[in-house]
Amino acid sequence: MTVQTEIRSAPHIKGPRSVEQIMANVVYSLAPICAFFVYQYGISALASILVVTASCLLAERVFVRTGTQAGSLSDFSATITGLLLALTLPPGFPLWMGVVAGFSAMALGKALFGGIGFNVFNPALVGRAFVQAAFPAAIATYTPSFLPGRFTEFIPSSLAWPLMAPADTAAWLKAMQYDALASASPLARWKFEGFVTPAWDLVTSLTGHMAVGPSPLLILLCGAYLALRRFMDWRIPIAVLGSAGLSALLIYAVFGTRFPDPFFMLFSGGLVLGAVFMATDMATSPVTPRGMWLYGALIGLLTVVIRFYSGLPEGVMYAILIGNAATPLIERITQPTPFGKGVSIRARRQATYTLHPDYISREEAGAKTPKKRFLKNKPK
Amino acid sequence: MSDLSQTRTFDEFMEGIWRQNPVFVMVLGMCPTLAVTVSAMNALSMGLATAFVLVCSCGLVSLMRNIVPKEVRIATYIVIIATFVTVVDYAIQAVSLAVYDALGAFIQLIVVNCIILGRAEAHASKHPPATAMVNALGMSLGFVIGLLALGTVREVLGAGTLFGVSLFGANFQPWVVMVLPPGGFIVLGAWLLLFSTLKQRKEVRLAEQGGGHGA
Amino acid sequence: MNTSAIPPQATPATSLVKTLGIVSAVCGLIIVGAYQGTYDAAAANRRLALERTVFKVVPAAKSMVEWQATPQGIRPAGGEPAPGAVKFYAAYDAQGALAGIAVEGAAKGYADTVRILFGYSPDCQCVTGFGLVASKETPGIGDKIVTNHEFLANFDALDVKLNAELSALANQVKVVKHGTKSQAWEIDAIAGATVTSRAVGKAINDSAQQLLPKLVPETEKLRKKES
Amino acid sequence: MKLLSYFRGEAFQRGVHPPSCKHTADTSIRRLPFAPRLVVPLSQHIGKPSRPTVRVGEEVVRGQPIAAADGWLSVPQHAPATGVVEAIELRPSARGPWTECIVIRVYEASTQEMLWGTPQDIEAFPPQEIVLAVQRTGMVGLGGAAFPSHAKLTVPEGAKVETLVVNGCECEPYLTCDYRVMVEQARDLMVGIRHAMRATGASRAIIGVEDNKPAAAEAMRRALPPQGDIFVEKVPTKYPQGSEKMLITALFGVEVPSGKLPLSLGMVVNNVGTLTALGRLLPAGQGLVERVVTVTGPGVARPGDYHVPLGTPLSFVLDYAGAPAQARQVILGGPMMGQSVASLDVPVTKGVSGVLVFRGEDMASREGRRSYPCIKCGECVESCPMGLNPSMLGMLAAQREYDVMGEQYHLGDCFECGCCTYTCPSNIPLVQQFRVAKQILREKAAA
Repeated sequence: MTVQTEIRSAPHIKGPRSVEQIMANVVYSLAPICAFFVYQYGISALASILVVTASCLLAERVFVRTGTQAGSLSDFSATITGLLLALTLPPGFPLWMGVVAGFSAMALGKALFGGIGFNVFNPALVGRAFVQAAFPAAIATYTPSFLPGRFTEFIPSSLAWPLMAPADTAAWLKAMQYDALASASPLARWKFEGFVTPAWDLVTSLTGHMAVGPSPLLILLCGAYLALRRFMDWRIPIAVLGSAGLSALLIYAVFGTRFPDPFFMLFSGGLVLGAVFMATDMATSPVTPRGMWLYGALIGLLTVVIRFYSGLPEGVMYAILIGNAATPLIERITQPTPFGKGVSIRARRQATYTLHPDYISREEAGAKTPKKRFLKNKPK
Repeated sequence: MSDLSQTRTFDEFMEGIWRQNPVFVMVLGMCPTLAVTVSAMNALSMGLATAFVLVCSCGLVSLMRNIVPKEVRIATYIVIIATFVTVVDYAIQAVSLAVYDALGAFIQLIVVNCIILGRAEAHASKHPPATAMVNALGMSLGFVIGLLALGTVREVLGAGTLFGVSLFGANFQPWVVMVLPPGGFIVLGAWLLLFSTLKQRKEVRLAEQGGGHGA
Repeated sequence: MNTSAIPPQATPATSLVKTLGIVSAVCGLIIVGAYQGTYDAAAANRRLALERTVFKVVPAAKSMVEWQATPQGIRPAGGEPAPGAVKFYAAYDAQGALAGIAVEGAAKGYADTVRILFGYSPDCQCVTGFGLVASKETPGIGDKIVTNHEFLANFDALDVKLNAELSALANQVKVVKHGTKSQAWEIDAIAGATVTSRAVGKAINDSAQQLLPKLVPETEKLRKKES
Repeated sequence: MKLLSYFRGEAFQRGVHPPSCKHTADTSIRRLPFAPRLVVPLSQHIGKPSRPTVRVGEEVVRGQPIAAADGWLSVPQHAPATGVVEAIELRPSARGPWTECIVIRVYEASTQEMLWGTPQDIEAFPPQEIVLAVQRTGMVGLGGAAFPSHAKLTVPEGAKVETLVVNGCECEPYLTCDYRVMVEQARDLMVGIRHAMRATGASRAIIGVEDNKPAAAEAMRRALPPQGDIFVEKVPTKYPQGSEKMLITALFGVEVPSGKLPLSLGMVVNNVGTLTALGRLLPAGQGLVERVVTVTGPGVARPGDYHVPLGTPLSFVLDYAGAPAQARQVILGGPMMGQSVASLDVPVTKGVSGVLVFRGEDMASREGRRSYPCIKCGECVESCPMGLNPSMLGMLAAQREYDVMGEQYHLGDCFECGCCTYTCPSNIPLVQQFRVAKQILREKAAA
């Protein structure tokens, strides 16, 4: 029997997971969020999502083509970056600025580091940080959701000519009988006006004005889907929200009414979106379980600190970027304890059989164990 | 003979502009490069100020190269450079206060610009005045080009103007980040990327043509 | 640095001193020459720049005189500035009559201290305009304070009247939320640039509070331009 | 699921759940005929190769010793069939290098009866004698490690063994040889356990079976002797439950300290296959001449568990089981840790628990996948049973920072179970990188 066989290295079977599958699932879970975003803000939001995503994909293609970075379009990672970036921008953000945001996200956030897996910072947030620095006025201009003509009429600022300043949204809103405050996000309204948006509005975002993206409830649902299918680590969002909630509660309890209640802290602005979709970005978060808790806690705390004590209304973006920067360090100090190296020599609860106490104490006393004379046994 | 010396002079001149460009190749003098290139005008003034100091001090250093003992040469260079920096400082104040305010402390900081001390020590102290000054001129031209490259981009995107002339009309949306320090880093990074890409391409081409000459 | 590595034929110390001395002397000469050569032009420049700002906040002005207010009263600037003195400039029109007074002020803004110069009119006891001396506020947001017409309209006649005893402002200058100005001494902030707007208000308030009680009783001193 | 087991603390943490694919679980063990030529390598175990005691041309009968143990960590070899020694020469081995083998031309009339060995009253033997008797059988760990069994049953000076752990966890997908042995030969297993307990001085024996093998547990419970010192215990189904350290954690809730043996906790672990074979061979005084091998995989027409005479060439086994010509990959052992062989001339040895055949199309799904840079999803960290950080190790391996891997990231604890590579969505060959790194570190240490 002459058979051509191949030599391969074990293991000879592969698990079902692939990068494409993970990324595609993230895209699926973002789809309802984007849909709701469009439902809230109309064609401006739709155009924004399409343009930003397209520019991310185009940039990715350019960088992959020129050999600047690894990866390919088919891995969906650029699509995710584009969708997330679009969700963090105001719906009436001028489209040409969206293109700038998309390109800078891919160039500064991804290609610079070598592409998928190598990036240190979340590309979507890098893109947002760039346009936040470049166009601070445009990025702080929000429009109310559920405007009457939102499916037929663009928000005028969307359609600004490239390089040109966008039309005055405030004037446009005034013409529609909205007061100037309508274009401020709940966080900005709290920061500058001291107005705390009611809780139910925040959670559902079915009325009023949402600063970043759609209803936190929807985001949490989509995040739960990802976490249950284990396409995302559940520890990070819980750590972020938990630590933000706790630190806000602490400040609220100590300093009282000068600060909003923790509930407002959690559900206003982009904290939920950031915790569920941005902080969990795999390449930029720690891989070690303990590291994830630490990383999440750091982001939550930083968010609250930035929101309360800085001139900025929103702090999630910078908190996550700082968390990203701290990731290698966190990973270093939270390496998992290898099997048999911890203090776990004491029996765990509910073991079926107990060990003769002599053997445990002998081991703990550092008694000399027989010298290793042969190789470790392998499992079958 | 004269041909040879002419090409040599030309080489000395071009060295600073291309092969050893202080900004794009040697990445020297980054402090003023990043800080003052908010506009093309500032970049040009800074570049010219540095050029003046560089050329004058290199000339003087070269003149004195045989009489200055080795032990005190650095002290001498610093004194000479500081002198010309002070002169430039006064001159700018006299010419335009606006430019002086925009450049701020960076005029005085030309003293510690390593391009100048580096050139004085590595080149001017070993060559006759003419050569030294030609080389210094090339270097400072390279520096001016570098600063202008940054300043132009940052001014065009950051203010929509070039040397104060509006390019896009009144409705231009300025890119605030460009006039902030991060913008300086981003633009500098982009230029460095462009330069090294060009250089690499050239080397590859040379290697293909010359067959092993590319070292 | 490495003292043990002195070469065998060390240059004699006198030679070193001589060289350094010569170099220093030459350099000193160059510097003195440059200083002399540029002094007048630089001083003229500086004066021009200041005048430009002063004339901007006091539009009718054609010439100005620098003054300072000390606890003892006001006197023309010159000589040692007294500690705690507030500088201000009396601006005169073409006929030599007092056109207005420009006062310096400063307050912490969003990025750094915002330094301004504001015009004060003794006739209406109000602020008539302001100009930036130095500001590092975020371009595009903070610099709206000099471009936003709504905001600048606040300073057409901002009330800074003193109280009856002439010891303090009758009403503190206050920056209020955008769109809620109701009093002549209130400043309507720019939406989105509240911090910088507040800095301007605070700078005016602080300077006025400090200077006006001393200035107002002696306004007559300033009426006529001294030669 | 994961969360629950994490809190219950019943099993070791982490691990993976590959599809079990145990298609041959319900067919009983069959016998394979003799191949025309059997190739018996002198080194089928860890330790020194055996010393041949026969000459070329000599006739041997089934069960006759043909090579003697050369030293303590070595075992004798027995003739698997009646025939003539045709050659003693170098032949290819599964691990690559050519090794010395005794080639036996089998008489066509050779029977499957054992023709050598005299029954011995093993019950009367003192522990040391039992150990020697075990060595005479040529027994090695049949789970795959091929470590001489008598050495494992020897308790060193000063140590004491309390528990004999019997490893009935066959966690590798596809393999069913241990399962069939537990179902069909539970009685022999009990005899083997009894002798092993006496040899080590253990006062109790615990058989760990995965909870997806209820039939095996039931069969063994029925065969339990009345003394009540042997227990059958179910443990969660998970890969690599069959690793002795993982099994101990599952049973006792303790971790074997890193770098130490279960002996340090008063335990000795043995495989069910080994003890069953011992239970049959020891009283009869015979030698090990065949073993149960699972021949399976998508590329096999008649998969099943076979009693395969040692030394049977793979080509003969596959012909018999009906492997088609398009077989592309032949693996000795399970799919997670087994070894693919280059040549079908290599013989079945004592350590081969399974022969797995994949066709081209079975591999296409695996080969067609793109390889990405590490996206740091953390799957490998979640799955590593040894609590290592394969993601970091992989990155260090790519940078050739082997010393850092060994010193700071505990590379030495990796036992190449393959969980990280199995789960990696980026298709990075982590285990392979670790193998290379370990080899380099070994060479450095030796130099």
